[in-house]
Amino acid sequence: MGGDLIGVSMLWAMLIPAGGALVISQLGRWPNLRETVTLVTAGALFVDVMWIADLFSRNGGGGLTLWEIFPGLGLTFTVEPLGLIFALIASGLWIVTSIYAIGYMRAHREVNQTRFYVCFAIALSSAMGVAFAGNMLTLFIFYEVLTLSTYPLVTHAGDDKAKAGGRTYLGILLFTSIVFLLTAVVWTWAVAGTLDFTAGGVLDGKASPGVAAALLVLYVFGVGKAAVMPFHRWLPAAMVAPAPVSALLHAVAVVKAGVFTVLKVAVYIFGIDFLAGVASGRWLMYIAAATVLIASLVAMRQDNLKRRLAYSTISQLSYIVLAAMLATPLAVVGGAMHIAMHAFGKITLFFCAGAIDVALHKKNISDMGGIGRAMPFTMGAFLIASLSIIGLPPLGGLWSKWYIALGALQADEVAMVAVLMISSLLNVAYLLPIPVRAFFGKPANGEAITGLKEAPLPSVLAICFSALGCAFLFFFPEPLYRLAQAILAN
Amino acid sequence: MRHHLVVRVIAKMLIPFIMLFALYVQFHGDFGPGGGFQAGVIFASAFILYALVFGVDTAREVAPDWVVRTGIALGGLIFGGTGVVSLLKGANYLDYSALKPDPVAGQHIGILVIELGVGITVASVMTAIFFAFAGRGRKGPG
Amino acid sequence: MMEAFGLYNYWIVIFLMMSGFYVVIARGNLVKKLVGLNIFQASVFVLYISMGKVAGGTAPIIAEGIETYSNPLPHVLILTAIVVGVATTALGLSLVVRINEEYGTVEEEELADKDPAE
Amino acid sequence: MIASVHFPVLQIVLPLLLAPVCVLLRGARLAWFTALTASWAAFGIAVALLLDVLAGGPISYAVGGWNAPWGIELRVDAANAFVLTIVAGIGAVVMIFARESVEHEIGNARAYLFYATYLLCLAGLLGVTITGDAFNLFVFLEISSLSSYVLISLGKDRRALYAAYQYLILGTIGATFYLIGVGLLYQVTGTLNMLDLAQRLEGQEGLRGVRVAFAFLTVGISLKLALFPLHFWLPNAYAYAPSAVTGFMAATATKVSIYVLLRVFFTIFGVEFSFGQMPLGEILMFLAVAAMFAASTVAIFQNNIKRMLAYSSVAQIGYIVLGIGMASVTGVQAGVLHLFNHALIKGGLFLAMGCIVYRIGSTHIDDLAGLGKRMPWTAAAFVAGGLGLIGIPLTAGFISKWYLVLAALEKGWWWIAVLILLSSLLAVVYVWKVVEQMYLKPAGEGAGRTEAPLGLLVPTWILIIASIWFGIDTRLSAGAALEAAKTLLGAG
Repeated sequence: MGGDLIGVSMLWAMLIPAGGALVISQLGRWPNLRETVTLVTAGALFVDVMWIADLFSRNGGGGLTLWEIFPGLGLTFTVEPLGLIFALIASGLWIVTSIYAIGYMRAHREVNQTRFYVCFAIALSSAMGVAFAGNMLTLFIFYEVLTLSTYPLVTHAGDDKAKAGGRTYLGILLFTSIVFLLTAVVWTWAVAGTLDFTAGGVLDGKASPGVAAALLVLYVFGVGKAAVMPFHRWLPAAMVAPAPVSALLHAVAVVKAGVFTVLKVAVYIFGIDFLAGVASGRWLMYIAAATVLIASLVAMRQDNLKRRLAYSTISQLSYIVLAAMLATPLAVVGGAMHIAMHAFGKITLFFCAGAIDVALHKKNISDMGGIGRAMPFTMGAFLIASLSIIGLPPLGGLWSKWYIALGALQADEVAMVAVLMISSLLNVAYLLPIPVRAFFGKPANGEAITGLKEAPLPSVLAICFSALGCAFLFFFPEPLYRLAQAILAN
Repeated sequence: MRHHLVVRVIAKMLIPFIMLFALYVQFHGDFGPGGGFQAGVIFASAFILYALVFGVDTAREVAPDWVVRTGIALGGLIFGGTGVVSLLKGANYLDYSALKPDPVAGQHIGILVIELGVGITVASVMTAIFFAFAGRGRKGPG
Repeated sequence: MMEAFGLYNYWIVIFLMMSGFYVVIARGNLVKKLVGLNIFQASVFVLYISMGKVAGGTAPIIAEGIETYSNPLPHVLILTAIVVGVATTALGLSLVVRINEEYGTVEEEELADKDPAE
Repeated sequence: MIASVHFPVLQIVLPLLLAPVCVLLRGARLAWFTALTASWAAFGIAVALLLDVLAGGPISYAVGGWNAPWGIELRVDAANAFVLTIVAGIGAVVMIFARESVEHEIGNARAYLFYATYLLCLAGLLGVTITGDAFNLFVFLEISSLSSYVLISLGKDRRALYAAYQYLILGTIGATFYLIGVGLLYQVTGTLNMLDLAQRLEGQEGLRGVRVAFAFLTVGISLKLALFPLHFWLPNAYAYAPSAVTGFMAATATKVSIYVLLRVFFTIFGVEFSFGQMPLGEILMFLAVAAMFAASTVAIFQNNIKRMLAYSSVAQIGYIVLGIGMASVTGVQAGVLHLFNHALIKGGLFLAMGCIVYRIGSTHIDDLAGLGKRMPWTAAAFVAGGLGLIGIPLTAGFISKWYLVLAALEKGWWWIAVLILLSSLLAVVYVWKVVEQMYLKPAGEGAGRTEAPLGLLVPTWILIIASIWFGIDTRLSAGAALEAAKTLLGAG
């Protein structure tokens, strides 16, 4: 009985935002009502996902097949811990982002706000689809829908810059997913005869070593959303989008959908035991490590705050890819936890970037001297989130890095531990100067900063909330850890 | 050419015979060489001769557009309709044997009617083609 | 060698076919193209008709004392094909007339110049 | 009452006989109504036939009571029942679209001729599909071709005339090639019935005549189906024909020719000869891949969107032929499936273009600026169709791509799979060029919201929704395509 109930609730997780989108699209003339509906939808979604989590913890997994698209291969949804983590993070942070967006979008006087909220809801709906996908085909379908539904958000401004950004965004994401990922999916289907996510993987004993190696490469590069170099360019390009989009989608939903897919493939398609023996895994791990370092280095040279954060995201995402390629239990736990930890940290940072833009119209770091006095809450939150990303206590980021490092030791990859450490140092180098400059630096061009000049109240509230989340996760990582461990216990 | 007396008289004399010959070819088609295609063309040629000698405008008065168009459509309908009749009689499409109790008589009737349809269509189409080309040039710039 | 000449009808067919085809391809005048097309089609008609001929056979009308008949089927087929050919020619010519009315020329190269490129 | 055993012949006769009725009626509305009745009745018959065939196997009908192989046989099996349904279905939907579109683009005075010709064309296409006689096929092919030349020449732009002329020349050459091929086969076997031909050709593969016939048939039909590089007639014909005609032709004419190709390769000559003794697989594969890339690339540089879509058709024909060229059950299934899916997608797209022509009066890309605001439904239809063309999941295009890739991988040709997917990215480029124009470029001054009338929108969306529907529920389409492939390959 639990299975059925859980199946229906999963369906609701997709239907609620989709229905919300439908309602929102009709409310363009009443902004207040529209935003209320958005919030209610977000809240309802979160409650639904919590409900699923509760059912899952009591009754175990469940599944639902809507219908078969190909004989024996349907649109299937199942609950498992990894997807649950992703769904909880995305739906929970949607509420925060919606609050933030209300302040931001109005203060910024954005056009086409209705379209914005509609696409946002659709994107969330497809993110839920990715989270609960029961087989690779379902995941692929929602992965693509997610790409397309975020395109209007990226090109929201409608100017040439947005158009160019949108092209890069769509070009890279569609290129990788269609050419690599789809090939991999069909190939897996041809080889294994199933695409269901199965504990222990489906390829073991069916794919020859060469095929498995090729498949792994196709999967890792095919998931362009994981932004493994050299397919990372879309992420900085997507920064032309409004801040809420960058915050929720390009720090949480979209990119996490990418690394989530990589983890999912590693655990449920290959199975980590089989994956450990795949020849190309090691090389991909090196590429991920290189991405971690190179992206950090590039981030240091960015003056535009959002771009710097984008490169930071690229670097952090590759932590998770690296964890997946390590193919040890602890690394997988660390990778799964990092999805959550990084989400809270990075969304805060993007919120702050947006808030600075709205309040002070500053986009470049070099102009941000002394702004801490005008925006103490924002910059305080920025500091907290930075520390979390770096991985310092007492903030959540510590745990995930800790487990990934342990996983690396488990796999006897000492070099990877070194990579993690160097990367943390680089994080310090590119993140901390910003709050330092804000609090202690001199204002640029001699302009005087007097008095408090924060972003609108809803935005500040959201910022504070997500920053506190980072701290909260340090003290109470237990539920998250248990979910992450359950991934392999399946 | 209407000013050439000889041509006019000869044409007037010839046209009925051409038409008669067309009818012969038409209806003799199931005994010997002949049939609707040939008959239709011969019939149309009589008409075209008329138009050549007495002018396209006069010819159009004899056979206005609507007559030609109806002819084209009607011929096709006669042909297809025969098939439908055999369908209605419970046999396969165009199975003339069903048209009469005696299959041979049925075949006979069938082929005659069908060829009549063909003849009408071909004659009309040929006339229409002739009109389409002959009527040009004088109207608009060439 | 003699065998090759014995099949002279095919040589004629091939000759007609190639000349027609060549005219269609090589000529820029729309009317000449249609003429070529007609020659090309006619060659196929000849191919069919000559294939229906049975050595020593007569017209396929049942009569006393005649045993061998030519095969009438190809003729029937070609009758249909001729009708199709007539229709094609008529349609092609009427298109040419219309083109001439619109453009004032029936030469391919001149047509291309008269419309602005897209 | 006329029993359902006569459905095969009624399938053709109904539109064929109602065409002259249209001429007699003359009135634009009456003629439209007649044509509408005819095309929907034909669609109903086609569906009934499809269901019959899927349930009970092939149906044979002897015209005039003369049994095969002497008389003309109409033969419906899984392969052509499926194609019949597509052709009749598209014909019926486009007919709804035609009323206002034709009134606008051709005028009511000549509308009745349009409907009559349209019905003839439909009858011809259905005839080509249903007949079991190789020569009869030629006759129907010419009926449909001649009427389509006329239909194309009705376009408003004077270039339509020359496009029709070009198509006439190349189409006639193609048909004549086919005729030569059939003649040679008749010479070898003395029969014209396809099944009979197949039987009598067994063991005759070595004969030079058979091989020459095979070559003539292949080239002739390839011209008709616009297989790259024999596609030169297609872009202009599609670009300048009236909207309803383009929508109809793009979705049916080339598809029927592809069906003929299938018949010739698989039924008449058999897989063994076509792909075993003749290097057909390699040739088709090469041409198909070339079409996919070359035509898509050319499409990117087109400013006339109808032309762009026309080039895209050439590319998509490449996909279909690629599937056929694999000569495996999955490959042929993918080809037939894409034939179906692409008919829906491209039909929908061209009808959307028809809506745009109706309101904007142009298909030039610069005139589409801000269309997302001016004609939101039409623009949305175009986007949905475009996504199908790219092959985004949840559209029909994805399903065909899936099967194509699967077929390639089954054969172990992973590089073909990659090429298929790579080329579909080219579609992203040309579709997105339009999308950006419609949504990210503000409309010119004074451009209000001018959505197309419902009479145009509804049929457009019927096709678009169908293309999405068959991307989600593939039981009917993929199932019928599988049956068709099995029938053609004789694998049960």
